[in-house]
Amino acid sequence: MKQDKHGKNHKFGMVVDLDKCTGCGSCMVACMSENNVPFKEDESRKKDSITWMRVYKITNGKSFPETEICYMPRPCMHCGGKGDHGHSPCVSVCPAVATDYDHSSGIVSQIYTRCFGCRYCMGACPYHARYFNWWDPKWPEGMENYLSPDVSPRMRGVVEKCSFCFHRYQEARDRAYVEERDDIEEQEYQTACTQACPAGAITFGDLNNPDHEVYQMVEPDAHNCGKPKNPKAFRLLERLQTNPKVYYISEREWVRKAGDNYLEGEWEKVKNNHGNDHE
Amino acid sequence: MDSALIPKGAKRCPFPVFALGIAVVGVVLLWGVYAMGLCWFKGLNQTNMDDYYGFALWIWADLAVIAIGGGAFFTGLLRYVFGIDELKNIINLAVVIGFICYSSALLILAIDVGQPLRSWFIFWHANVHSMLTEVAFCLSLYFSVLTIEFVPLILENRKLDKVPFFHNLGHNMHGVMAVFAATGAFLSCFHQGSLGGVAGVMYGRPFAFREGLLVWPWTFFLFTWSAAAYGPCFTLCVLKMFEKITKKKLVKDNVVHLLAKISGWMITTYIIAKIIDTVYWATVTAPSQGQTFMDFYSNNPFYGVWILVLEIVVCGIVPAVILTTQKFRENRKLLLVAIILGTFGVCLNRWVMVLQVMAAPVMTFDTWAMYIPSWQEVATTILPVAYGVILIALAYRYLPVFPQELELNADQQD
Amino acid sequence: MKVDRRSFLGLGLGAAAGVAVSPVAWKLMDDSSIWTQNWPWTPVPRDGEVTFDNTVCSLCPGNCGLSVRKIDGRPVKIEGRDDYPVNTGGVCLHGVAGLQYLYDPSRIKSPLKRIGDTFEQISWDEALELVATKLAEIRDAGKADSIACVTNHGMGTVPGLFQRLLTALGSNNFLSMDTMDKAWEKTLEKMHGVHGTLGFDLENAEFILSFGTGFIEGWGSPVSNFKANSSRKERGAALIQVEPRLSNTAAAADTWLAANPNTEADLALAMANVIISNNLYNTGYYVSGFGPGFDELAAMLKENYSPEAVAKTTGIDAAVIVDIAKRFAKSNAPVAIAGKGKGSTPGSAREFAAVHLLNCLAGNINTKGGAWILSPQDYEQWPAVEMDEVASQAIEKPAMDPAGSVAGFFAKAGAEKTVQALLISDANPCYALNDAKAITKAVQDIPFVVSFSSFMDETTRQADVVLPSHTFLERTEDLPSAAGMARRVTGLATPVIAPVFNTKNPGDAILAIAKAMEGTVGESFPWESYEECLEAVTGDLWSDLSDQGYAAVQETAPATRPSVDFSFVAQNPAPVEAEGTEADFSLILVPLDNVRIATGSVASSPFAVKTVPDTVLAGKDSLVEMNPETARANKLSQGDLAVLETPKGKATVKVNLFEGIMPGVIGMPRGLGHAMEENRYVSGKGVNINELMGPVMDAASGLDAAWGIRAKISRA
Amino acid sequence: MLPFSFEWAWDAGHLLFFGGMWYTIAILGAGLTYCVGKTILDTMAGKGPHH
Amino acid sequence: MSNSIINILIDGVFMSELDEKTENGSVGAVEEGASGEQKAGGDSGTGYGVLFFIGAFVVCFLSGWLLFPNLLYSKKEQPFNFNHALHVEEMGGCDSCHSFREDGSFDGIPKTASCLECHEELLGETEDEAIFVSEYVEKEKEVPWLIYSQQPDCVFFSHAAHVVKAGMDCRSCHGDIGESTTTKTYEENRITGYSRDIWGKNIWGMKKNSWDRMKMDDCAECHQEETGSKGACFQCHK
Repeated sequence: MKQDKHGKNHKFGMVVDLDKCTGCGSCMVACMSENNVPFKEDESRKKDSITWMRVYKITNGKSFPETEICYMPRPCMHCGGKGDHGHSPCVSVCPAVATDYDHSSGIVSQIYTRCFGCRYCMGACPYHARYFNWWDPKWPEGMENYLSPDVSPRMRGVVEKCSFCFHRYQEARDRAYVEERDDIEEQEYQTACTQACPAGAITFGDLNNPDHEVYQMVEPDAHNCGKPKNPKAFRLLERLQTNPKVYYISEREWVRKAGDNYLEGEWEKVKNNHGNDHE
Repeated sequence: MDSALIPKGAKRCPFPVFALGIAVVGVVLLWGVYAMGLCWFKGLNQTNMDDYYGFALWIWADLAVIAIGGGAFFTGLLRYVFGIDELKNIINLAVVIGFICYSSALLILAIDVGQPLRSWFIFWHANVHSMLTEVAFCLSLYFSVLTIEFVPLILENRKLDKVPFFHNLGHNMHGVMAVFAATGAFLSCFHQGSLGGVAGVMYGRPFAFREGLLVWPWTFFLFTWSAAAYGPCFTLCVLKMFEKITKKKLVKDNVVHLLAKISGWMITTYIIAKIIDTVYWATVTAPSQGQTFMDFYSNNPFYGVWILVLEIVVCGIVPAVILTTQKFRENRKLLLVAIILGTFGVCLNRWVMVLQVMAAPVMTFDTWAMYIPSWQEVATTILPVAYGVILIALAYRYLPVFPQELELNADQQD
Repeated sequence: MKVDRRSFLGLGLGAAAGVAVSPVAWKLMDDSSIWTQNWPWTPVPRDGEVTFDNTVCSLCPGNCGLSVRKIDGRPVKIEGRDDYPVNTGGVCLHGVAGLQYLYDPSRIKSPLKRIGDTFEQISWDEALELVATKLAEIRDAGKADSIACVTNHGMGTVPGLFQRLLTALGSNNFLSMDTMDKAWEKTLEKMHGVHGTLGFDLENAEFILSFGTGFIEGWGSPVSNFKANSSRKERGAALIQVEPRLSNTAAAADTWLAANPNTEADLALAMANVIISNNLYNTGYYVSGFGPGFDELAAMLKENYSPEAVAKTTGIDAAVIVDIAKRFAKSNAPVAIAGKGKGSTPGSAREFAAVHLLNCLAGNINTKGGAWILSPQDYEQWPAVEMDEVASQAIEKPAMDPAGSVAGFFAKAGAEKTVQALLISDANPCYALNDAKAITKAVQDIPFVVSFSSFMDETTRQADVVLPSHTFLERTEDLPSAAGMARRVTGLATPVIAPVFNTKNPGDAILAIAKAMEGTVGESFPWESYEECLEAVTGDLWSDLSDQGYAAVQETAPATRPSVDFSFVAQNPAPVEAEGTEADFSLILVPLDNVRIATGSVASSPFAVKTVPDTVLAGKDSLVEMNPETARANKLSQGDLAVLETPKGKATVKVNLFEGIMPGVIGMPRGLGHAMEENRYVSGKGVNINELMGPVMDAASGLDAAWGIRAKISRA
Repeated sequence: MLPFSFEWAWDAGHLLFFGGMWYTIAILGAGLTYCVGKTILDTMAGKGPHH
Repeated sequence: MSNSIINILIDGVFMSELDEKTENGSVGAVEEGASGEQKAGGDSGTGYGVLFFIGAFVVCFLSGWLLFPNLLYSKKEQPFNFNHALHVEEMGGCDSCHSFREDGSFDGIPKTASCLECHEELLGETEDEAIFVSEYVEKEKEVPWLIYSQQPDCVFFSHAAHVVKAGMDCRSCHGDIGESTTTKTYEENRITGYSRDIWGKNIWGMKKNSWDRMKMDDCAECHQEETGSKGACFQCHK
């Protein structure tokens, strides 16, 4: 029996409303507990602290009392790369195909048992979304009882990262299969961070599906590598052509500007027609 | 005491002195082996690397030894393929150095990966689009070429050479060495380049990213060229060290000057290319990604513009001028300055192209990452140096590494 | 036959070749890498059938509904319960990390008895007998009134059982930890003459004027507030934050008024002045509800709180004060809220009254989007307590702290040393109260301390007997909402897992102790088990509680509108000043609440600690926040080690520069510095600010109104 | 690496890359085989070091 | 000089058979003799060498093929015998015991509770039945079956996708297990902890039937055939 690839391709993505995000950290912990992320005695060295979802605090750089802050949750961006061909910065460099781009879902996977720990992908990722298991994961006695079987605990010496809770997609599809449905509903597959966010700042769905909220929020332009048409929406480091699938929305201009590097004077030119410059 | 093994007619220091020297270096070696054991058994938490600085001292050491080991492939290419016969007097040294450098590189890589027992995945499950895959393949293949090139030299040992099989094997291998050398040069061009490509293809890292030709970023060509250019500098450095330690002249000046001259012209062409590359990157590539040249050289305690000046002017233009000018390169002191600067320069280039890439922030709200290696990293980096010293000392003592040695030291023979 | 070198060579080569053409090498190469993929020391979680259990979180007063995902009955993940009225699916990081509390290394695994400086494991029977005997002894000695009890919060049937036990024993000294709820209660007594608490309908408010509340820092019911904040953005409702530091709430607000510390009341009074002098107060309410003192108030405000004068005290422009006051008064649904940070400490009566004055003037009492005066939780139907003569006599004696303040109680206990026994349930006063070291000393001086904690926390470490409780995931308990919520929901926590250790529900422990004490004490507790008690006492609510896991007690604004007595504010009470003199301590230290750090009786989970930024905690060091200007003046720079000194003590901290904090003010995170050795993921990190702060008792309310303390800092 | 390893594909990338690799290995292998073979013949023919 | 210990050592390392000569002669003599000895001793040495080579080759080759697999796997017996054939006869197809849960997941080996309907009391007189009832049913314990087709933790396998969506037969992967009347010995790889059935009975990993092996390549082979792609990594890995 020849199958098509389960209908048309999805392109799962995320929209984070930075004006709603309060920096509470629920997404980080929801992610950690969903994905069996280990913890160690000292997690204050953030450069070796595994947080698939990390909330950055950014400021407008002005002095008291003109200061403003904004929290920016940063999962893996699941970059599609130039032209959305799947050549994300990390996938293209992995020597052993331990990370790959799934064209049917747009998700960048990480296979822990394939990874041999060269860390090239980490160097290639400008978002620092990838984490290395410098230590053996260890849980206090008895605590391993809360580990979920849906995500395998990682061993020492491999790289890990946000998977958009892909296992939830698998589970949703399993349910669809036994109910003999062809595809899943928008609400059936939501990431753990989206589900937990008490502020409702995170929206998750299929960027290829006009019925999905994420699509309506950012209006991704399929002919322009998913560039948002919504002028309040932006992506991190879009100019590098990584083509991320995580979008941010903010009313605040300085926040949108902080999303990318601009030479002097460049922002003034693009800020008002951001997203429309292809027209 | 070990005279039976020492090349006929050559004068070597008394065995106890030699043994003592080896023992001293051996202690350093053991220290490195201990650190290596820690890294293997306890994991990479023994290092000070982190998620920002995933490539650190080791990868630099790796790239650096491969670059300075480039003398082997380049001299081999000149000697066997281009037929510059004088170089036969220094080719053995180049090969031994190359062998040490490449075996060290492989050893360092084996410590550097998080899962050494899975290293073979890079071959079996190769992603052919990854520069690192290319590095791994060419590196291991080229190492086998170096081994092939090294074997005949070993077989020339006075005792081994007595065995007809070994004698004939050495002879026959010499006969087809050009084929091996040519293959080695081909492999070397690719993996030296791929190492450059490793940095250049990271389009998420504006400091490293370079446009290029087909699948190869400009750094690919720059790395190959620089290894060829600077590699001989290191070969000459080692030669000078030998001459200093043994208090003997081992290679004739005309050979040294020839290699120095070739190296000088290579450096000259390389440094012009490097300047063009830097200017293009600073004025076109990086600005297209919204970053200015100074973004990469300020707001951090270490990576200032000085590093670029040091690399290009002090360690690039200066040795180039010295080595291309006959008067200068024939001045012993200036020659020494030039080859040391050259060796340092290529190491510095590798440092910058690996570590500064990791250190420079890309997201606007990110910060420079700084790092100081742990003692385990230092020890495992010194380990190959100690191993190299021992191997090269053994080679010098027991193998006819320098064909001109006897001729040049006729008065000292016993 | 001569075995020579070549034989060996042949042997070796033959072996190598033989092995090479057999599967050994290849299989071993493959298997050894597979071994690294299945290292026996990396756990493999068991798979099985997925089920979901509902329960209610009691880690903070927010009481969110939880949905616990289980695999073959083993809880693996906590999620927010979608159909729960408080949090509708959202959940805070502490709740999500709830399973870590189950297996917390500092959990107490069985009842304990103190032997010198250590604890010995004993059986439940022995432990309960011990407590019952000791309490009976004290009672027999005629000191029933010297038995005290401190619980974390005072609501629901578990605290109810503790209170009942004390009453049956003959003591009035039942206390719950001090929070802003107590301050609101005092405010309501003073301004409306009613007993109750205040809830804020933030989901429907159109103009939220917050005086230093950590509205989204964990104030009140955190998840419900996060949701209100998001819906506020959608419906265009304004949030104005008054605070000397750019907190997350200030950052999320439409306007941040960086008023000088401790001038919130002045600002509120100036705004009240603007409202009154412009006749912008609610005329309907003026007619129906404005009681005594209004004219005196107007005159007093006019004299003392002109926008210009207050501009000087607060540092806020007079024009801004006027503008905000007018917008507040003109809004359809304005609401002013107080209670600094998470509201886990009370504040000064003056400040709460001044803020509530704005609500009264706007006439938003018991209106949609306003402030709701809620009567005390009264669904519990307890039978009368049986009291023998001893109890009846002892109960006549006044409580040790008439204001009902825990801080006041411990101050007195420490000074007079009359308390004979202390029962502590789910509270951690030795950590959480100001001047924690003095509190610890006071607890040490009490001859018999019984802790009902689940964890070996700072207070439990001082206990003589420990009767360990189930954690919230293992126990049944009714949990009434509180903490500034307008809607009232009572949730029912139900066990999602069988007890991991040899622990008991504190309700059952109380029943057992009471039963062991014969006579009227035992008779006052006629139930066989806590669950039976719960079902009986919750009465009408039980069917909703047991069917849907919660009961909605109040969903719309109360119909009545109590009248306002302005005389307390009109007297212009004096502000509560920070301890210390400016001459000795030029700076002001304020505690910073952060939703990622648990501050109350429960310590943070390892996951929560992991989310704490390195600008708050670095290794074992707390970082204090200061303006670069303050740092320059004190010759400090980013990351410096510094000694922070207050009248109460010294601590070594690190410096974090932040433009968003007012010069002259030092901010220090609250919730760090736990001493719970068994849990090295949480303990020993940072400094407990409560050891640097002292209580400042507010004469007007009898509560601890400390909001900060004078301090100085220098390079270490 | 070999056509029956999981990632193998008959595409230009694999053919070029592994083509180059196997070609190189073949050259090295052939060279070594030649050397060893000739050496065996030489040794059997009695060639050796001359003094 | 010529008698020095060091030289003997060196000779020992490099060419041991020269030892005897060294003792009696000068270095020069040794060198002279060495080449002669080389030729003379060459034949017999090579002869023994070849003999040893062949011997070692045969021994290692055979042990690699025959002994090694036995050493590599430890053998474990199931708690008691299970008769699949009998149950299929009584109950019907595989899915009467191995079924899907409502959420689409596959429940694998049935829990003891689901056997109670028939096995509440002893059913038949076999020893295995007695063990089952007395040890597990009465004690309400689960039987610790060793699962032949157990994939490691890193593998996600969707029975729903294969059985429901693709309509595959259980046999394609599990073979004739339904016709078995006894449980075979479970063999566990001592290094990896895998069941031998994953790699396949054949130590080279060769297979005749689609169910002989359950390695990633087997999944890929079928996926390639059926869907035109080996699939994304995440499809089967977690």
